[in-house]
Amino acid sequence: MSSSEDMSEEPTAQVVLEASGIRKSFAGVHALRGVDFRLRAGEVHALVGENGAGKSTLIKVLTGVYQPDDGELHYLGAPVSFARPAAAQEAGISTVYQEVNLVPSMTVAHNLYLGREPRSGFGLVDFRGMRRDAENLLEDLGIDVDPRRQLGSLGLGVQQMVAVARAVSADARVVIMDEPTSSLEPREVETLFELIRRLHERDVAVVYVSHRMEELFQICDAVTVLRDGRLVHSGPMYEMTRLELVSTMLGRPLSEVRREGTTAFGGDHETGSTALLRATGMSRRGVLGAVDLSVKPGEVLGLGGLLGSGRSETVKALVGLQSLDAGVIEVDGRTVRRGSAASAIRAGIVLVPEDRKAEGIIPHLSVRENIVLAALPRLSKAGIVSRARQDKVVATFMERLRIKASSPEQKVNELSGGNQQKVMLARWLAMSPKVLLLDEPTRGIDVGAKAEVQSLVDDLAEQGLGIILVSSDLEELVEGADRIVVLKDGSSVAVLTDSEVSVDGVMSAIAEGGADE
Amino acid sequence: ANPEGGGADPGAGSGGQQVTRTQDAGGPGCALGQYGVDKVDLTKAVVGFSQSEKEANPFRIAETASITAEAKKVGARLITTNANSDLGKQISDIQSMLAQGAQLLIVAPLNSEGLEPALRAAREKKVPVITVDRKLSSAAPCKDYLTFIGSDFVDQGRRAGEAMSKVTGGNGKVAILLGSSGNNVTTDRTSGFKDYLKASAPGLQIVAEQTGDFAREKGQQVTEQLLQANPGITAIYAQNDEMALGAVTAVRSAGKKPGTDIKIVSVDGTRNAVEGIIAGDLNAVIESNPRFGPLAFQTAQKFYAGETIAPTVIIQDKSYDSANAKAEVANAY
Amino acid sequence: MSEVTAGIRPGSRAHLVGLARDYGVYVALGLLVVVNLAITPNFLSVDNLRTQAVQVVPVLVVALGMALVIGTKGVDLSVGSVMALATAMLPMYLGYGPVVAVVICLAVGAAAGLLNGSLVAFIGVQPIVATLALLVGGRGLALVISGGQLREVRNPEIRELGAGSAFGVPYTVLVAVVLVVLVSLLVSRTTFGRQLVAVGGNPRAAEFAGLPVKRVLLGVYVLCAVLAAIAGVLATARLTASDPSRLGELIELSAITAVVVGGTPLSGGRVRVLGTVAGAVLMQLITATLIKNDVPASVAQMAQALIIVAAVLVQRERNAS
Amino acid sequence: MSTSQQTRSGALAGLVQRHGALGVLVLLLVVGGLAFDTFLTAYNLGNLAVQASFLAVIALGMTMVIVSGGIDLSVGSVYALSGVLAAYSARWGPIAALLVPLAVAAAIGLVQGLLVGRAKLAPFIVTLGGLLFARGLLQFLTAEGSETYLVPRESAFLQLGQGSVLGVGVPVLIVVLLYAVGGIVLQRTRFGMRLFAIGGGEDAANLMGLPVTSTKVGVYVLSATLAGLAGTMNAAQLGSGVTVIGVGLELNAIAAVVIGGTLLAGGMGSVSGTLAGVALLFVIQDLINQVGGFNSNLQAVVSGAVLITVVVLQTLLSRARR
Ligand SMILES: Nc1ncnc2c1ncn2[C@@H]1O[C@H](COP(=O)(O)OP(=O)(O)OP(=O)(O)O)[C@@H](O)[C@H]1O
Ligand SMILES: Nc1ncnc2c1ncn2[C@@H]1O[C@H](COP(=O)(O)OP(=O)(O)OP(=O)(O)O)[C@@H](O)[C@H]1O
Ligand SMILES: [Mg+2]
Ligand SMILES: [Mg+2]
Repeated sequence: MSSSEDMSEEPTAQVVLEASGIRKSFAGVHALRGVDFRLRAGEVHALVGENGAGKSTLIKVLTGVYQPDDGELHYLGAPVSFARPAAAQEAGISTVYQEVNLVPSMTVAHNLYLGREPRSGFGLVDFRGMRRDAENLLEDLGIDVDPRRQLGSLGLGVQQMVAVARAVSADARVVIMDEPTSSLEPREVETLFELIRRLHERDVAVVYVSHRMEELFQICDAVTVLRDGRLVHSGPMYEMTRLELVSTMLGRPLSEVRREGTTAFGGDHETGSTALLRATGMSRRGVLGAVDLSVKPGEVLGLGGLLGSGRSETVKALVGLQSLDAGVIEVDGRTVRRGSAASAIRAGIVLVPEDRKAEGIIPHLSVRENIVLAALPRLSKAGIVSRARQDKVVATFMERLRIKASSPEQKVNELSGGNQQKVMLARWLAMSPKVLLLDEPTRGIDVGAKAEVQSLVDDLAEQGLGIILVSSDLEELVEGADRIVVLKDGSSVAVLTDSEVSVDGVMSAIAEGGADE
Repeated sequence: ANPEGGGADPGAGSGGQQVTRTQDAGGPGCALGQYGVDKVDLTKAVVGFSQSEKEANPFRIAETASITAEAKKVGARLITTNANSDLGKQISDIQSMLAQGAQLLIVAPLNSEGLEPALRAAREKKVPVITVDRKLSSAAPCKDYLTFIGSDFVDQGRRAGEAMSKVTGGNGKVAILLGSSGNNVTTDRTSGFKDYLKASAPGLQIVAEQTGDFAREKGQQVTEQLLQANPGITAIYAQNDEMALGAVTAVRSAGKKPGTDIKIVSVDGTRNAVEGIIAGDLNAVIESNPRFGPLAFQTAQKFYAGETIAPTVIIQDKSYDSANAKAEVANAY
Repeated sequence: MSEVTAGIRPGSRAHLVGLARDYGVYVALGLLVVVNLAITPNFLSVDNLRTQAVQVVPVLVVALGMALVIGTKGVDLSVGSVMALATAMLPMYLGYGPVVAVVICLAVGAAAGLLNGSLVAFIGVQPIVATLALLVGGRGLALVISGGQLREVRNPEIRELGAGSAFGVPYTVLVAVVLVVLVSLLVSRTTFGRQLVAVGGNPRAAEFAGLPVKRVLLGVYVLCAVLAAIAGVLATARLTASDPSRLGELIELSAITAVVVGGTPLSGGRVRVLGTVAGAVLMQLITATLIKNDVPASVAQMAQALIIVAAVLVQRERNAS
Repeated sequence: MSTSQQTRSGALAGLVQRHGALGVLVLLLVVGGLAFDTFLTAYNLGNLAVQASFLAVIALGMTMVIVSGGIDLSVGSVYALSGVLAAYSARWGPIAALLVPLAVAAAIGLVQGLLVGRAKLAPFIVTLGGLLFARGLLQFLTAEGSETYLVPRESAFLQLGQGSVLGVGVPVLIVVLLYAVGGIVLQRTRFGMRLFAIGGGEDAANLMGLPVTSTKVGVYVLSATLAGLAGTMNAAQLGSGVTVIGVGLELNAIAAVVIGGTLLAGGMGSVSGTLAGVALLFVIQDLINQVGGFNSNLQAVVSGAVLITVVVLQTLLSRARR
């Protein structure tokens, strides 16, 4: 539903959800400073803004997770105040929160129907019915996963699709999605859009948050832009160009944000001649078949593949966080002990993991402590940590990566997603690594920050680091990588070089590569 | 009883044998026919002994050792269990011994109530039960059990009161270090003591009653607190020797002389306490004799021989004070 | 020990709530002192203060170790048994001199900690059960070793450690103060301390950050057990007897309570050492108040329960809403 | 990478894990039966079952609490308190003897549940407070533990603990019934699903719109009520309200639950495992008795060692599953 036609102008359409003058602050941080938001039936409404602009906070206020400090909420014309998320859900607002918020220890089917399990006689949960429903639902949505699988055993992308499936399967009047596509492949994104179109046809209102600009223009009818907790623009989508949107978001003049291409990656890099990192025959039963790859100094190697193709498993294996049955990993010709994170780090291989919440941040520690965490032994003498050296490192990286925090002592879980991601990057750059593995490094970060991260990756490669980049954003992958290894079902099936490094190249490699099942 | 102490080899005192004070506290005796059990030859019998608390203090150690030694002497095969202060476990212990074919049970009850299920099981199997050291209060002798052999704890408390009155001259402020709450030994030793004071030593005023849990450290800590809050305390009645020994240390660290500035009377008669009397730290100790083996087996033998057994057999407990401590210390356990 | 939160107006409600949360235990402590000044005879005497200080030492030292374990999201139920087990060695080795004997006690403590730590770190047994096994077995072993008997300690150095003092401060209290300082430095200034907190905060992320998670866990349980052994030696010195059947009974609950009342959350990721000290002192003062005023055991227990819950209620984390 | 194959082997390992305690139990029964001819008799097992029934009832509630990610340390004290209340109330007839303790226990559970669910205090501390409070109250009601109330000899209430139907003790029948219902509640009702969800991720459960607070309150009420029921049954069996029981019982219950394969961190567990765990504890105890010759101190060492072995086995099994 790009800007237009089938979406005849409908200022007349009923306003389902309206927020006015919403304020919300956390200990010292003003996340929302008087925001108005109006959602009409049947529209797909983009909510955009930089990291930390207040999008998620607004969503949480709308759905009863937080109580606003000030402001009013109207739902279907009547003033409301949701005391708990359950209340909003009962009223017909269903939400996919940022970062997967499901129960990892339960099965996919359970997660889909928690709280509204189908029941047979005597009020007992009807498992057979539930599984059947789940199978139908998943198939209907084109999600290929066994509903009996434990959710936590699945990759983040699949989990995200399950969360979406849960939200849209509820019979809701409003569906809110906070960055549902941050871990999704083009194929899944397309599935999701198809879903949104169906919702639109049912006159359901959708709030859609994403940092991927092209998605917004593809699917949204209206847009609300937040900046620093304030409303800076609200209107139909077609009135804006991409550049205008970015400039409104960032609050910088058009001339400044004009850029070439869609990503901030430069051209190819000068690469060394001998491999910095070489991995051969990495395999683990049921997870990885046979993965071979190598990175030269100054090279950005892309890992391509579909959801669950084993990219995350591969990079985890490289840093010893995933044990292997076989395979050799060498850095500068020296073999790294398999399955040992310590020896991988010693050899200079580091990983910025995909699941920031579960694998990245230590939530209750400060930004400073999160940054220096891995480097602690280097910053101490005889086990005593030097505060001065810590502060120096922290100051350097907070500036270099433009980390936005009230102070280095702010708790990291109070930062917006994008800034948390930068903290992760800072943690590993402080280790001066040789090989940097980035699993979805721009997941959930805003255009500005994305560009910063991308150019940072470029810089690092220029400085001679070997980089492995995993990204489900195909464009990012293709523009960022000098070479791409394509994985399928846990095995490397193709290596794309030079001109083969293109969206089509990756697509066709995935389609052709390997023995089909 | 929950006394404990250290050093001495339990049961070593040659003169520590239990002596019967009274047989029968009224009521008829019990004979083989009345109780309705079969005659057993003790020298070939399987005898079960259910101990109530861990063998982690002199009283329990001496008690178990005495019964084990006597069983060996008589020639009976003894199976032992320990309830570890858990009433439920004591019931299953007893049932387990019945399952293993015990023909006579000697039981040191953990509590004066609550053994009914075990006693019922014994009755159904026609196995006589001799209870020792703690008396069952509502169970009926010659029906639920054969007889009770042990001390009279109320009387121990009364005698402690008597001793206290003697060493203080009948005047002063007394602090009581109670045993564990809910334990009927605690209750009895308290009521006997208080009754005596009310009746015969009105000059002794009880100013504090705090639990020391029958433990030395707790006795020490509680005494320290009490002495500071009530500098006027002149005497301490500890319901077992361990708490008394803890109190001695506490009195000393308060800058007073135990045994002189503050009189201390306790119950049990462990070696350490009697030595404390010799050293002048304690003033009197009322004995609670744990050596039940010989008397228990004698009673069983008499019972099987057709004699009538009295429902309660109260043993004669000694008492120690400065006059006899030196001479009697060898009898302490 | 409080984390200063930037940007809150002093005097505002949020500010006061924040203060109560951070300093709740000190507020409770202050209140209790005031109550005692009013109702307890001779409360404000040097002797009394010394008594309270001396009595709190074992629980405090154990609580220091417990705070570390709780910081890693664990718990150690075996501390009381470790105290008993370690000090059961004391009378046996005093013949080689007090230093050797004490070192052996601490070594036994460390061995117990290694057992706990290995079960938790390498096998992945849940801390509460791993340490429950030693709680059950450890005291039994101590009793087996000592023949079930309390043993008098007559060694003059050990007795002096328990009863003597320097500049009017008892040695045991001095030892505790030194340990408090050391543990607080350990937590705030050393790599180990910071890694410990990170492991408690998010073990998976700590592993991904390349921290030696297993070694940290192992170290924490060893430290906790060694501190328990030290507490055992101090308590034994003061009692002038090694009492394996009763020493440290139920101390795990007092220690956990002190830690939690002192503001360290059981969910891990944070350790408040001074709060723990205050928590232990608070518990000690509650006991002292109840004993000194001759409150019966039944009422004392109920009062204790209410005070504990109230103290924790004051300093609970504010809800998200 | 056939997922279905992975699932199948995962399910198998899961089966072994969940029934690990059962496996060890069967093993011990067989070995014990071969070694001692007085062990595997209906008489012995029947008695053991009755004695185990009280812990079993308590452990059922504990399982639910632990599945929800909490813990309940107060059960031992509530058990003892309820026993005393039951014995006291028996003078007013069997109904009173049953209802008074259950009501008091439920009230204690309600307060604990509100403190945990509403005020968001740590369950460990709240229920530790409950442990102290209930024990204090018990002592208060019994003149510092010196008074033991007796159930009138002819009271029908005694049947609850002493009766038997077709040779099976009433307590055992109650346990069978409760576990059947408990299994259904945990595995087949929305309440059970919520417990798993809260234990597996409380924030997520909240965001998914589950009634987290009321579920938590409910589970603590349930646990306390079951502890109360166990105490009541025990009073009926003993014929009196013994004041010294239940000390440390919470740890036995936790041990049984964990041995039964329930994850202390919450989110995973089963009542059948717990039942096997309870049985295992009692069988081990009886086998130690049958072997004989251990003094009480050595017994503790053996129990500790057995506990370590069982738990390590259990953990390794559950790890193999991942
Ligand atoms: N619980 C919290 N405590 C303190 N500060 C918070 C909390 N949650 C959010 N904030 C702050 O509020 C601001 C808005 O955060 P929010 O998560 O709403 O941003 P966002 O627009 O969703 O960003 P992103 O695109 O990165 O997800 C940020 O400055 C953040 O640091
Ligand atoms: N659709 C699916 N069905 C079943 N299992 C899946 C699916 N997708 C992923 N998995 C499982 O998820 C695990 C993680 O896969 P991995 O994260 O390595 O893949 P990925 O290519 O990085 O994909 P993602 O983008 O989801 O992270 C693997 O064990 C895989 O078996
Ligand atoms: Mg957000
Ligand atoms: Mg991935």
